[in-house]
Amino acid sequence: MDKALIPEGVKRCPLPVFGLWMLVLFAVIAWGVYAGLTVLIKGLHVTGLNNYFGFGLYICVDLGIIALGAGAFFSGFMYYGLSRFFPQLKELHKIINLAVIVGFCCYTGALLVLLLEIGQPLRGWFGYWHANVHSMLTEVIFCISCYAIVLVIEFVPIILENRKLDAVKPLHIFGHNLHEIMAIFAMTGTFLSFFHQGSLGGVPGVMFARPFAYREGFFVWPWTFFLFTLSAMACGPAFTALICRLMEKVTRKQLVDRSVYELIGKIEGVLLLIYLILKGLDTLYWALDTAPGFGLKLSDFYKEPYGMWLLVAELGICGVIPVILLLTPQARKVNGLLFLAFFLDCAGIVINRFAMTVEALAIPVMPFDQWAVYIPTWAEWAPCIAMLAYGAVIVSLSYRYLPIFPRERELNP
Amino acid sequence: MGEVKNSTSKKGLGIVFFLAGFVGALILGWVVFPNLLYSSKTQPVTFLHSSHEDSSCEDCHYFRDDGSYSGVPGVAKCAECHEEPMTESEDERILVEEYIQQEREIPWLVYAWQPDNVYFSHAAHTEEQGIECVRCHRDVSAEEKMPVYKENRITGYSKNTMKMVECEKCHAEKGASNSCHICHK
Amino acid sequence: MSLGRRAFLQFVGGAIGGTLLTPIPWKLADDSAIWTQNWSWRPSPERGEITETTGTCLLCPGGCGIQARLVNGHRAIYVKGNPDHAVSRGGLCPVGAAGLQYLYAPYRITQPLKQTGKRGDPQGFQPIAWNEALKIVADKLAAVRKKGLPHTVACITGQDRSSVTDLWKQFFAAYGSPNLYTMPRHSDSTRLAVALATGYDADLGFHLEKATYVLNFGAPLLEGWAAPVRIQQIFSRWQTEQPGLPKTELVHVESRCSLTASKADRWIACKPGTEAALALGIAHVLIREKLYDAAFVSEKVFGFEDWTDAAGALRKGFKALVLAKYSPKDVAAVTGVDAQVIQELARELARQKNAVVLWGQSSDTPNNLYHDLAFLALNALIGALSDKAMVSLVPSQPWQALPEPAMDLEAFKGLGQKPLGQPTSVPKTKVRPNTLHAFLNALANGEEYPIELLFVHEANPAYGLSENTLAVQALQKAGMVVSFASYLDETAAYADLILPNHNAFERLDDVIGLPGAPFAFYAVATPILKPHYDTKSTGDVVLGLAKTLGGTVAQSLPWKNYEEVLKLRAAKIAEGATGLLVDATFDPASVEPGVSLRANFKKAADVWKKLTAGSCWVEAPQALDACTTPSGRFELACQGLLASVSTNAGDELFMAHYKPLPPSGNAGELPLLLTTYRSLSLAPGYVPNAPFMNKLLPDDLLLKQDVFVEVHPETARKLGLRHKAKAVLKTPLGEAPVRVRVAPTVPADVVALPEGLGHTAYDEYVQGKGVNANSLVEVHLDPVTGLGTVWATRAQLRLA
Amino acid sequence: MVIDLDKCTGCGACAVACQQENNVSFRPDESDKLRTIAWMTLYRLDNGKDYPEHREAMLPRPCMQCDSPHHSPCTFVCPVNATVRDEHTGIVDHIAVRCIGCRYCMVACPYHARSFNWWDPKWPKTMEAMLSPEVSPRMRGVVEKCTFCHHRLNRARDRARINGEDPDGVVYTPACAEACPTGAITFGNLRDPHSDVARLAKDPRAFRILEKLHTEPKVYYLSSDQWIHKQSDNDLS
Repeated sequence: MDKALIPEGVKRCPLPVFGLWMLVLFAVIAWGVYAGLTVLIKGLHVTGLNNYFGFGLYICVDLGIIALGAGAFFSGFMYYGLSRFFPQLKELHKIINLAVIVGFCCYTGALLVLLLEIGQPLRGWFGYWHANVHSMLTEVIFCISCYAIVLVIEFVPIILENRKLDAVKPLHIFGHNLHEIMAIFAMTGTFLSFFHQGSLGGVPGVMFARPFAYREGFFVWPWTFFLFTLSAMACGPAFTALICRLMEKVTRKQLVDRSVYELIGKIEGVLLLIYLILKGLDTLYWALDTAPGFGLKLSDFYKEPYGMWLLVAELGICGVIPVILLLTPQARKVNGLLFLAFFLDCAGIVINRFAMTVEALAIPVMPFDQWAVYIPTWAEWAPCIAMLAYGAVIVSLSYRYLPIFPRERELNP
Repeated sequence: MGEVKNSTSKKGLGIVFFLAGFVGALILGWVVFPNLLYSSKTQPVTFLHSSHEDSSCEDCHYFRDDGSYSGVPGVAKCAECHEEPMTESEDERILVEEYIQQEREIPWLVYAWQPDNVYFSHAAHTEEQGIECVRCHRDVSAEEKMPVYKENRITGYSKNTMKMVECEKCHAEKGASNSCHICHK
Repeated sequence: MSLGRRAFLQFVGGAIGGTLLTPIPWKLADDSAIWTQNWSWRPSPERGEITETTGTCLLCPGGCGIQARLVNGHRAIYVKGNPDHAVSRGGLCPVGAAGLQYLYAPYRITQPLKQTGKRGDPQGFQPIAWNEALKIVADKLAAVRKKGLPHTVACITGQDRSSVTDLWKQFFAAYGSPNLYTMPRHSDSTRLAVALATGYDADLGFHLEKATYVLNFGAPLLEGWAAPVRIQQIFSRWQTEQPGLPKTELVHVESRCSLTASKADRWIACKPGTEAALALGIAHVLIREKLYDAAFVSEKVFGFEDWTDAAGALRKGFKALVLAKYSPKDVAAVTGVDAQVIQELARELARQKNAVVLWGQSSDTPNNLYHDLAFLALNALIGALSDKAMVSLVPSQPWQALPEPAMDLEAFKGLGQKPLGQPTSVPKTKVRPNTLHAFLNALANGEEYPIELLFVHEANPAYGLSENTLAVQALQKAGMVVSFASYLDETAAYADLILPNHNAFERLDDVIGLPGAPFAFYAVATPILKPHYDTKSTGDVVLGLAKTLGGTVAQSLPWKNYEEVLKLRAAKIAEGATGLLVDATFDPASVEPGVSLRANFKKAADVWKKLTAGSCWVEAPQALDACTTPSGRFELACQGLLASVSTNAGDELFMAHYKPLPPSGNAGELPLLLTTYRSLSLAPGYVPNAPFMNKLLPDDLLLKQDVFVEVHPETARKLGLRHKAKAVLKTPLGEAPVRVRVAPTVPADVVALPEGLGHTAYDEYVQGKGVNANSLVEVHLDPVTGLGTVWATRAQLRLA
Repeated sequence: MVIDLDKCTGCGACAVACQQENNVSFRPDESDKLRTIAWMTLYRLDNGKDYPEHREAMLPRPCMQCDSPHHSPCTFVCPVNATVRDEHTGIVDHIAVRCIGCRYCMVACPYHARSFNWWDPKWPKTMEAMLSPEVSPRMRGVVEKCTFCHHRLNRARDRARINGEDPDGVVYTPACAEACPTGAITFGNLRDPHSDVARLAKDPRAFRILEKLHTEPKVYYLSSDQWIHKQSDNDLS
């Protein structure tokens, strides 16, 4: 049965080994589910959240993972949209399936974790029914759920390519038709994703009474709206590439042409550079104009453990360095440097999301108030780690049973 | 290739199965579900407004000086007339012996019961303001027996509890404020 | 099989489609959300008619008028100040505002209890019927009296301003025991000082409403001193600019940066416990620079100049002693206050027309007699006791309401016994020294005579008495302990029998006199609602016991119930026909000493009606003329002390002087001084902190179960202690775990510990939080009065 | 609302009265100040100087009912309209039964005026008797905050209706102002130029907390101490 499901002409590890791997992942997921149930049944006091840190690891991980999952929309955008104008982008075809799957994992996982984060999950649907159009969170709720649906739709044809399912005629036709119109969904997804990545940035940016997070902006959107979108574009494909590389390492096979990595490297390098310049300008404007307007100077925002190192790490180590590496053709040629750059790129964006949520809240706005420190508990770590395990399950299953890498057969004769 | 031959009949059968599921669900949802959702309860004592026509509405349902509304009267009010049974009725015996004499309040099931978080100002919804009692409450004048009290098993609400949309709608129509704290506490 | 599966899928598809067209998913989503809005485990408060009743708060001696809101007349949901009340005018302190949490406390005693196990075992209490319980007590009382040992019955009451205390007095006189004590108060020592200086038995009243300058030696005005709400309102008045009136200036002398110090117009930081020396230093400057009220001193004061005692010996007067010993330079060395500041303060004090001097560490710690005399002397020098009457004498019992007790031979014999443990040297004045510490000491050590039966009424000495371990030891030594506690507190735990009193909000009671107020005061506290447990008013219980005992005891307490006693008071007020029944329009500034107020009432029934409706009776204090001292004047040199100090005593021993009692322990091993402080958000008295109040405590005062001591940064550095570090605080009495709040609120080498924490009884909302300050501070018995005083304790603080 | 810090003695009667009036829940251990539920919080300020120049003061902080144009910081962000400012009264209300517990409003509020119900509120059985029916107890997983006792406003309006008066002209006092023994808290209609609060808000001693954020708090403070003024807002000097 297992054999029959595996795509034709490729080699997969023996079922027992795969089974064991799944078992490990399911154990992690079970741990996360246990933690999740604990949170749902006992309440949020089992987490490290408090009245000062209303947002914590859950939100941080959600923001991070959604930024990293942006590979789906942005690769789709480049492949389905921009490749008309830039034919070299057709190359992305080789990794687009993985990008969709990673995106699917990230978004569905984030939604699950988000369910834990709200104090009254059974009222979660109020977000749709009683929506406050002014709230960035409303935009987030609508766009993320719509986009998650889009991702499901994008994922379905990939599933239908499974050998067994493809043999079923109606399904085959259905899948084929879906493929035909995939460009439409990809563009819808792109639109939605542009929007909600931005609204996630809007979440901190609109808090006009929180000097660390608040940014002025354009029309109804603060600058963070655009910065978040841009930063997500600058790290999503890199994350897809990292996952792909990881899979190659695990399977000891080449799954995509190296040229794909280099292409992504180039794109990400440029995007990250643009992002960094804008983010730098934003930071300068914020530090020199916005914050002083609130009576604060830059050093007021950074105090241990949330010290200045965060800014250095975010913009310097994980910003400037990857840009240099990615924009240097020689460095792109070296696997170690290329993937280090991808990794730093992703890490920098995650640090950004951390700073915009957790650190933003640690700063006492009232001068007589105190700095607070947030320490997540196991009940927060477990679901987040389980979410990664869930992603691993989906990716593993997809890899094993679906022909997601069109070039796998040729590259591994 | 025997499968191909069967496909049309299969398709026909398929629709039957589909319809069976569809109709079954409709029946379940529209007929069985509402009956399952509500439990029926009867009042601890039968009270007929029609038998109390010698008293006026305001004898029992009145505004207090602080602007609050008395709502359902307490057993002390009943005791004003029913210190001793006035008739042979079994219900009155229960009223007198089990409640009035023991100074216990009657656990009435209030049909229009609103939850804790609702602040309903009767003072703002009076007949002088053009809102008849029967706009929200049942007409009790000619009632011959008390209606069955239906309680939602999940929410604990009475089936007759007015939902917020109705309040909002009327407020919007009349130009009254729909600010949350007007009706919530 | 394939058909089956496919059919099943089709069926499911249809079902899903159909379900979406029914109310099921939508109604379920909606209803489950509604369910979360009305979770059954979340209490749903009963609705109904909301009414208001008035009453008087009995949680402290402040006598605030309150109003309670009730639902359907039986459930109290809110307590607020009564805006019509003469003294509190709608104000309330946090303890009063949290009062319902005592009324509905889970640690209320709901019925009489009898200890069936070992004394002190909380599990050993078993319910007992009232009549049985009362019979046990009555039998014991009869048996002891029969043995001819009535003086071995003792009582400690925490309610010294209620008619119940008068009933106890009456009962103990008729029964024949001198061992009736109240929980310590500052008035224990000031009343003695006043008696020695003036011959009157009176409390001191301070005319703060009129004052333009208040020099306060350590009295925690804003932390719950005297009648707390009255003081708060006076403070508020001082802070309000009134056109045409000079702003009242508050100068506060204290070692710690308390809230009063912070809020004062000027804070003079002195070394702990040296306030009296500063007062005498100021007196020195006043005398040297002739700034004192010379007319008053020469006409009304004795002992300012040198004097001759009864034996004919020439003795030095106050002037000579103060000039000799308290020069600003000397005082500066003792107190740490600049000599120049001392001079400044003296001149400022003299310049002001309406200046007044206040003092006292807290309302329930007696002071060193000589120090009380020093502050009193300073008030005399600035003329505060003159006709200006910034300080006046308020009779502690404005009228004798109860008839003289009938006493039989047994009663005379018993009452004539020396109170247990009382030193023979105590001054003989109209005021009976309340030597509770000495009593407990003797009882704990089995000295003199045993105590067969000990009543504890509205008091919790096992927690609330300084050196509370003494009380615990004493309780264990008593033959039988009967408690009237409403709550299962630390002391009640040691009782053999508990006859629970109604809670402070449930009982009919009264308030006789307001501490620190410059007028006589009487109010009736009416219950805000019916008692909801099987409890009995202690007043009624005392009357019932007297009746059971029969004979002269029953004759002395002939009233049917406690209400009758209170009505008798109302009748006496009507009979006396002086004083006013007042509401919030009452202006204390209009009261002048010695000028009786014209009564605005006639009939006793009328008085009762008004009193129970929340009116208060007030009357002017007495004038200072015709002191009943040997000299007939205000005595700076107290001749009354001749009997208690030896005849060849030094001249200093007759009058105010600075004489700290040396703390025990080795300064090398215990290099720091421990002082305690209180705050209005910590109930240190008979009731513990209510949960509502716990919310107010900052996390550098109480963190989980750890209390914080305040330490100066320099001391902390020296001891290697960081902010929030865990440490051990050690005094000669024991040691306790604490945490350190490093803050410059105290001088170097001083540790400050809050009072009111460290309860071992009650419930999980109270228990085990912090350390009981009383278990660490040292009591110094004043060698003259025998009263237990507290000022500072040697201590050590080390990293845990 | 105007709070006179010169008069405030930090006794906490306001906070206690508030808890009692509004059925604020409490727990055996209330020392975790980051998780406690408090509508009225007392902050301790000090002048930062050494002994004996050291001074401390207490600052009671209710919800500031921010009047910033269009939206308060919190109402702007609530995804489900659970917290909305009523432009007629100016009160920022929060409806616990609508709240989904996302805590975005808490994050947006710089005054920490909002608390989250981390636990199921639980009262000792005997103390359930003192819960007020005027304010519905909250449940776990929702945010709550000071409402300026708007239920008292509703009651006052009802009383006016019954007595034939104008329900829009009523005045009322919230629990904190009612309880304050020093009369430090004055409450009234800031929009009415003749009201005490409007007059006091113009006092030279008046300031608001964090004015630079343009949240436009409707709670004013009065103090004659410059060091307290200085701590009302962040300052670069």
